[in-house]
Amino acid sequence: MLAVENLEVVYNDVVLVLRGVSLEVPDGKIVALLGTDGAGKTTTLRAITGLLDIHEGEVTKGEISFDGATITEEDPSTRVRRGISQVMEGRRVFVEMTVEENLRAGAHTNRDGERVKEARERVMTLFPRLADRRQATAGYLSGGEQQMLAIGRALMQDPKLLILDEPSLGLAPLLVQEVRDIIVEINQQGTSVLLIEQNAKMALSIADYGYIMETGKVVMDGDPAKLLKDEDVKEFYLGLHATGEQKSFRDVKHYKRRKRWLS
Amino acid sequence: MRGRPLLYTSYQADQALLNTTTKKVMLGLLLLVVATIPFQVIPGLDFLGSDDWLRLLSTTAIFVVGALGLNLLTGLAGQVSLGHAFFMGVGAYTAVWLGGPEDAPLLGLGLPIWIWLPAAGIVAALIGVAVGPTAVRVRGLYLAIVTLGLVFIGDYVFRNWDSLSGGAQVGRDFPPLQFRLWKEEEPLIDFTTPGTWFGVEVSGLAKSFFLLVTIAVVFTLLAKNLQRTRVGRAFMSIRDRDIAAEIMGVDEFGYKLLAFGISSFFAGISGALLASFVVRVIPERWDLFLSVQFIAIILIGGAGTVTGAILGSAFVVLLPRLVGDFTQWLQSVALGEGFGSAIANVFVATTPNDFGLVNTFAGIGPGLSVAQLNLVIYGLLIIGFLIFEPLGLYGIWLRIRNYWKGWPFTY
Amino acid sequence: GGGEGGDTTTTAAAEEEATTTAAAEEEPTTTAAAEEEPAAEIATDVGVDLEAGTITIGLLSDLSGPFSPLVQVINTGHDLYWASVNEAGGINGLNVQLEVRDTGYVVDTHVQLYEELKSQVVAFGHSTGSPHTVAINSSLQADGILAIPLTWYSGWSDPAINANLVPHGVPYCIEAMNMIEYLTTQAPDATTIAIASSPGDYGQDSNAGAVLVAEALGLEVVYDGTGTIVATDPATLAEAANGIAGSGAELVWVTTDPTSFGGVYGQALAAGFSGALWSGAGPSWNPALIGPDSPIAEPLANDFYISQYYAPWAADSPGNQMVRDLVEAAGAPPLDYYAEGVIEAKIMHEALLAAYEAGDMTQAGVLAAAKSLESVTFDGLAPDETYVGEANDRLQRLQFISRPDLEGLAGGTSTGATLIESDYTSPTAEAYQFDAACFALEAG
Amino acid sequence: MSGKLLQRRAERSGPKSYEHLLEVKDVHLAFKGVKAIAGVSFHVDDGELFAIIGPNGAGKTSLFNVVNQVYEPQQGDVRWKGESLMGLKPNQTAERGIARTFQNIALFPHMTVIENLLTGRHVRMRTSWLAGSVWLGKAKREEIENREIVEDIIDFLEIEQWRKYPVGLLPYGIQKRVELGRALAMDPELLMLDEPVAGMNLEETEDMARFILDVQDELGIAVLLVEHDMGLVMDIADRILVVDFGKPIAEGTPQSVQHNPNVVKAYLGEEVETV
Amino acid sequence: MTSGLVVLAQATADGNAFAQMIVDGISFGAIYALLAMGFVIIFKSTSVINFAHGALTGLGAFLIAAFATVLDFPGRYLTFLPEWAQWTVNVLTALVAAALFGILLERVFLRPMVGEALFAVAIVTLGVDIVVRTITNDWIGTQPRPLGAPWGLAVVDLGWVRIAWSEVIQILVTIILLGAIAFFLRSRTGVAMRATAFDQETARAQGVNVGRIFSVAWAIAAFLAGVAGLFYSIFPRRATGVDQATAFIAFRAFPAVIIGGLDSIPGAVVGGFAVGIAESAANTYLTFDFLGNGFPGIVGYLLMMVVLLIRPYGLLGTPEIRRV
Ligand SMILES: Nc1ncnc2c1ncn2[C@@H]1O[C@H](COP(=O)(O)OP(=O)(O)OP(=O)(O)O)[C@@H](O)[C@H]1O
Ligand SMILES: Nc1ncnc2c1ncn2[C@@H]1O[C@H](COP(=O)(O)OP(=O)(O)OP(=O)(O)O)[C@@H](O)[C@H]1O
Ligand SMILES: [Mg+2]
Ligand SMILES: [Mg+2]
Repeated sequence: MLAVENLEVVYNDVVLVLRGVSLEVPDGKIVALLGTDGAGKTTTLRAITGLLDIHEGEVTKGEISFDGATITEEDPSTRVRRGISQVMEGRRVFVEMTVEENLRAGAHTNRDGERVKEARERVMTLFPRLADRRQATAGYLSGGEQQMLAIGRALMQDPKLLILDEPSLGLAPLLVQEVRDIIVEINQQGTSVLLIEQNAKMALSIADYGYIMETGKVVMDGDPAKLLKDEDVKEFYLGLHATGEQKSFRDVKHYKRRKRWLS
Repeated sequence: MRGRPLLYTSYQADQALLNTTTKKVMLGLLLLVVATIPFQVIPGLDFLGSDDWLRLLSTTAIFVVGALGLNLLTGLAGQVSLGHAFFMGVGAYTAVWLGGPEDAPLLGLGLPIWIWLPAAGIVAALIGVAVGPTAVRVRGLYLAIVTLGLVFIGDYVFRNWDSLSGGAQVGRDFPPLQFRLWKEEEPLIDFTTPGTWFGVEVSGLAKSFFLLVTIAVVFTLLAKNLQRTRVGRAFMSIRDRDIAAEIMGVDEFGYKLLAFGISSFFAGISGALLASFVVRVIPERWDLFLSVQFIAIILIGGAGTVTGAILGSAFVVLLPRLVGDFTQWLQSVALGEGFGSAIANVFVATTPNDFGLVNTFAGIGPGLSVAQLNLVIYGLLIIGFLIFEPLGLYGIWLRIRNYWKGWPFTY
Repeated sequence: GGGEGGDTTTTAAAEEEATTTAAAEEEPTTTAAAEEEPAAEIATDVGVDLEAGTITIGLLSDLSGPFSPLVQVINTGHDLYWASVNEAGGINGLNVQLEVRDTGYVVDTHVQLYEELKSQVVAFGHSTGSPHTVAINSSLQADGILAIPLTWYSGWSDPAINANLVPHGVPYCIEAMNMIEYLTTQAPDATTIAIASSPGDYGQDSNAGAVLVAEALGLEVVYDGTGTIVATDPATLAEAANGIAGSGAELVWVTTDPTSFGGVYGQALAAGFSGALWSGAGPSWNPALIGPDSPIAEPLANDFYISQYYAPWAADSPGNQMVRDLVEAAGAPPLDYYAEGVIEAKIMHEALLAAYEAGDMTQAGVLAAAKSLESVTFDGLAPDETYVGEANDRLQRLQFISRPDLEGLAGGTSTGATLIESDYTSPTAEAYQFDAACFALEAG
Repeated sequence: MSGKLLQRRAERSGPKSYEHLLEVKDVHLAFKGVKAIAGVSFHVDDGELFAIIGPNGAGKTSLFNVVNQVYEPQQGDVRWKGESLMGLKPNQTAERGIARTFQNIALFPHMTVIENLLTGRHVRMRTSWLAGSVWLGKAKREEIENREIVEDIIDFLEIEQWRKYPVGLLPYGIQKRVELGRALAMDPELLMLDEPVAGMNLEETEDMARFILDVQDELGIAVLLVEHDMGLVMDIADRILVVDFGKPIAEGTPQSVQHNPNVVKAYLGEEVETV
Repeated sequence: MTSGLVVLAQATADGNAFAQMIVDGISFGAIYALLAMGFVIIFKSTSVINFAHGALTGLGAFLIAAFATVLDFPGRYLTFLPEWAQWTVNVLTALVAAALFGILLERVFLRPMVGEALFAVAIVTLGVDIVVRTITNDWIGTQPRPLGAPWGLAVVDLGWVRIAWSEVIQILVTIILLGAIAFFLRSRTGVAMRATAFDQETARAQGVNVGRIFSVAWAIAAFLAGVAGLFYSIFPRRATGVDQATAFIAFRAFPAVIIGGLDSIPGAVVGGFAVGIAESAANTYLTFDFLGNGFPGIVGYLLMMVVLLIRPYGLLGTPEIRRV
């Protein structure tokens, strides 16, 4: 469905941020994209959805194709119309609009009134908290409520591919579980998912395939089982001792960091 | 040590105004050039010493004072004000009330400059603080329009207060740049008439030039110091994120008022100087266009920087002249002969029915008149600047500086 | 020799002669031409280049400010006039060039541009605006340069002020006396008048004249909107219109710009005000007011009397013929205001000729020459003028009065004005003795 | 951690005349019908690390805002060292010694790291605008003294290389750190952290945990923590308060809270099975 | 008994003056409302205060003059229509031209500023104002250009109040446009417009074609400015037509925008009528000498200050979100 090939992205004409990233989201699957801070995950997302220009970024090499069509140069609105929808990093709700209007804005490309209605119903059942606060101004919602709204808004488009950039950010543990279930459910309804996460545990628990990025490159990929067996993944993404038990944060004061990714 | 210009051995050195040798040398050179301008001794720059250029440069110095004030308010504290012209007007009329002739039918107390000039700033500041509470309540573009309202209300008051302003479209003369101890006949120093200073012949314009540049330098130092200390940071924090600033301990209301006050002080001084320098001013002078010019100065120069305020002032004051010279030249080329004329003729119409973008007639017939072309180029330059260099002249300056820093390894 | 300026001037007041001579002596002269040339006799300093054969004159014009619609046409008048003079051999072989600067009607800019031009031009052929001209007046006097102001402010009659200026045409306040008294001859039963104006010396001086003449004729001023009308502020037009309509006056005197006049007139009409006779100072009128698509054309043609300082475009005089020829040859549209430009240029022309004659084409020489012009004729375009003598004697009081001419305008045969009176002076205006300006610009 | 900041700890450790450092008593807060806080009470003692957890929209951030007096509660009281904070302006709470970081980073993006930290010093500086504008002796001395303190903090947080960058350009993780630094610069006695590790990866979370523990242990500053990362909270908090729909549902040690069925039901959910 | 009659007579007389005052105010207010709606449209979709609105007004009025009186296009080919209909078609054509011009300006000068600081963009519009106003003035030339409205001097005289036909039509048009725009803003595009104003990047992420939104906003604004310019330039306002000072009218509409709230279309109309009536009332009742000249001209601004003291975001504006 989505294929990114050998992608290179440069910001401000000078900063080379992606150095040949390739990844693939097969039809109907959930793919997780993990990576350290600043690895280029968000940049990859921007390249896919066409929002690099606002950040003075540019695809200098590589190709992005969706459903067989090359979309590397397309306008973002066209890509949305093709069925790519995203939850942007950092919530980004329209703060001065109400919850309801935010959802309507999310349905911008969805012209079918019936389907919009269905989509809204679905969002409201997924996040009852939003249903309560339908007429509230989005800017006054709590951080977590805004995150729910951001996810809900992306669902309003009825997308073929849903890309989520750190959807669990700022969500309560229970809600993280719920969001995970929602993603699974959406996926089962036929939407492919690209999930960008810091919460590796959560992401790998539902993904069909995973990529790990560091400083602009994919350094490892494979199915979750393979990734979860990797020592480095265990230490750096899951916080497990070599023995397999959870480390305590109290220990970090005396804890020495190991050199990473020997590969 | 010497080989590493960016290494500082103390925080004091790092925080000094001129923290590199280059800066010190450059500033010294600049001051030297400025001091010699009226004597027309530097070849190539001698034209700056002519009367009209001295006037332009003096006007620039006056604008610098006002621009620094607006920069504190808009560039640092983030409060966009279109009311700067109003405060300049307040300053000017304070000056003329205190410093205008005593026995005339118009209001005037005949006091010397060392009273009327500071008073111009202080009264403007007081009025700034007085309207502040209204202004502080509203935010963003609302504030811009509230302050725009000040300009219109001020315009109404100035126009109708005949005994102070001389009346609409009529105006009055302002106290000249003369230094008196009290009200004596002969001024101690007269900055408007020629004379000898330290044995050197100095024209009246040169004297006012020196005075105004000195004032501008003093205000530049004040503004720069303010910006790099506690108060300046408080201003910037309000601009960047007001609630967070409050939670960090910055009293938003108080500092906004302070920003209004200080900015109005600068504006008042600038207005008084401008009126005094021009001599006769009509009340319509303090109009929206003047405010807009100051906003343009801030943005074109580079918001939030003192250097930007100076560069922006020079740009806005000198631009019409440069554009004017350009169109004059274009016109003369078109009227002349040869290849240049053929090209210029495409742009210039020399008879009312000739085709051309510009028309050497005063506006009759197709094409813009030279005056109109001036305006169009002026507008386009403002637009172009903001489109292509959003950081303003200061940004360009930074780029040049960084280029030379890296020289000869520019890439 | 540069000091000859005063000797050859025909008649000049003694003290003027003394000052010009002194001024001329101070000016360093740069005559370097060869002895055998006749031009060698002529002293020059700034703005006259005998070798290149050019004379440069400065125009400080409002080309982008509120008066630009008027001044643009006036400037074109200058352009056309000098082009024809140059074609015919110039000033004894010297070509006249214009250095035009746009002041935007801002005093500072005016002063700034004066400084720029003063070292390039021999004299200023035009200076728009009273406060603006006042602002450069002391510099003019210090520098000994001549300027021709575009303002018909009565205060220019004061010799202390006009030492370096050549005011010309009918002052606003005399104009008001002329016109209002003329209106009373058309409506002998009228007892009330409403007046309104733009602010500034223009509106205030004019209305001062109106009040004076109303008093002299026993008219009651039932509405006084002096200084009310601001072109850019629609509320002020409504204010004036309401005042006029509410007063029920039989005569109306409005001194403003044409569009504002149309607004005031239209709104008064909409309020049901009709039947009064209207007039206004010269610059209030524009033929577009009675143009083919103007809704107020018909009523205005009935109510309005046009005041002018010069004969309208279509008038039958050699002066008007010359203007028409110039403008038509250049293919420019017919308008009345060229005349003002031509008149200003003509005064300068005479001054330059006199200066040449006197062998002194320095800035001071041209000033002296202008100040000694006993009689300048405009061939019927405007009444003859003199620039020497006592204020009351030399002041222009002769008025042109026209009626709107709908057919002429539609047919292209006139600029919408039919001359009904030329060289008219009302008794009040005739008798008026100047001690000072009708309206004091500032005593301070 | 060096000199100047440690000095303050010594000053603070004198005898106390108050019972609790911060005491929140039965606070109620509603916005146009939405009950954000419905009767919450708790207290924080000197040097303690107290955590507040609860579902999204439970009113945690609102509690912080009440302590800072950004929101004025309809009912209840906030006491600082026994004295009520009610009716003060936010900047006055800062002067008292309450510092804070924000859920959505609220740095001053166009100012450099140094300037941001110096702004944190605002409440501890005295220079007036007049003195500042002439850069007179005292003003200058004060600027340089405070610059030294700020450099200490920069050292502590290991952000030397970013010193002169406008913070808006820095990576998210570094910004979070600078924000902590700015709060520390205020020389507080209570540090309120609103989701300090949200959006951070494990490594950064570990760094942040270390800083928080250092702040508590070495500087003796009390910490009030809101965080959804249960691993972190359970490991480092001394006591925990759980709120739901603006109401407290549990309070106690990490262990006791973790196994409270109400908390599990409202907030934690059944443990995520780690594959 | 008789005295009672006198009082009654006076009351009706005063009542008439009052009615006339209100009618004048509404008529003026309609112009301000049209201008204010233009500001609001641009603000709502780009968050920009458009200082070039005055220039657009002058330009629109000029285009109407050009199409309706000079060119008589396309009316001259529509001879089967009555004259007023021909004129109307001409005016609509001119307004479409004005709207296209608005789009052009946006594309050339404002599109490159997408994402820049709002105040920088505002200053760009000031630059645009200078450029467009100068060029329009050159086209207008030195004489006012009449717009040839077919109602001429026709006045509805009800005895107790008089109103020109053009004013009646103007008020009707304003109300119709208000309805149309309010309806438009509720639509999908309307929501997208607001989204664009708040956060362009996120709006694009929802599939909004931000460029198209800008174009639409500028087209509507230019159209409204043209309509305002039309009614401002005909009898009885400035009977002679559009001239070089016409563009300044926009500054009179600022208080109307603020009183209503920068982002509210109904607010713009409320504000416009409020300012119009306030000015008219000042004209009728505040005729004291000490107020000098031009007091009605600042009444709008004074009213604005008072409103802002009570409601810092105008009567119907949305407050800025302040939350940490
Ligand atoms: N607009 C920009 N201009 C310049 N550099 C940028 C820009 N945006 C991001 N970068 C840089 O690009 C790199 C990758 O950033 P990106 O946001 O894609 O990382 P990420 O993997 O999403 O990180 P995080 O986990 O923090 O979200 C970082 O080093 C960042 O500093
Ligand atoms: N200024 C406000 N106006 C209206 N409602 C508000 C305001 N501030 C907060 N609320 C509401 O109060 C409730 C509590 O919000 P708060 O931000 O305190 O939650 P929180 O516990 O911090 O949640 P999260 O963990 O998601 O950040 C939310 O429902 C929010 O929408
Ligand atoms: Mg990211
Ligand atoms: Mg929160």
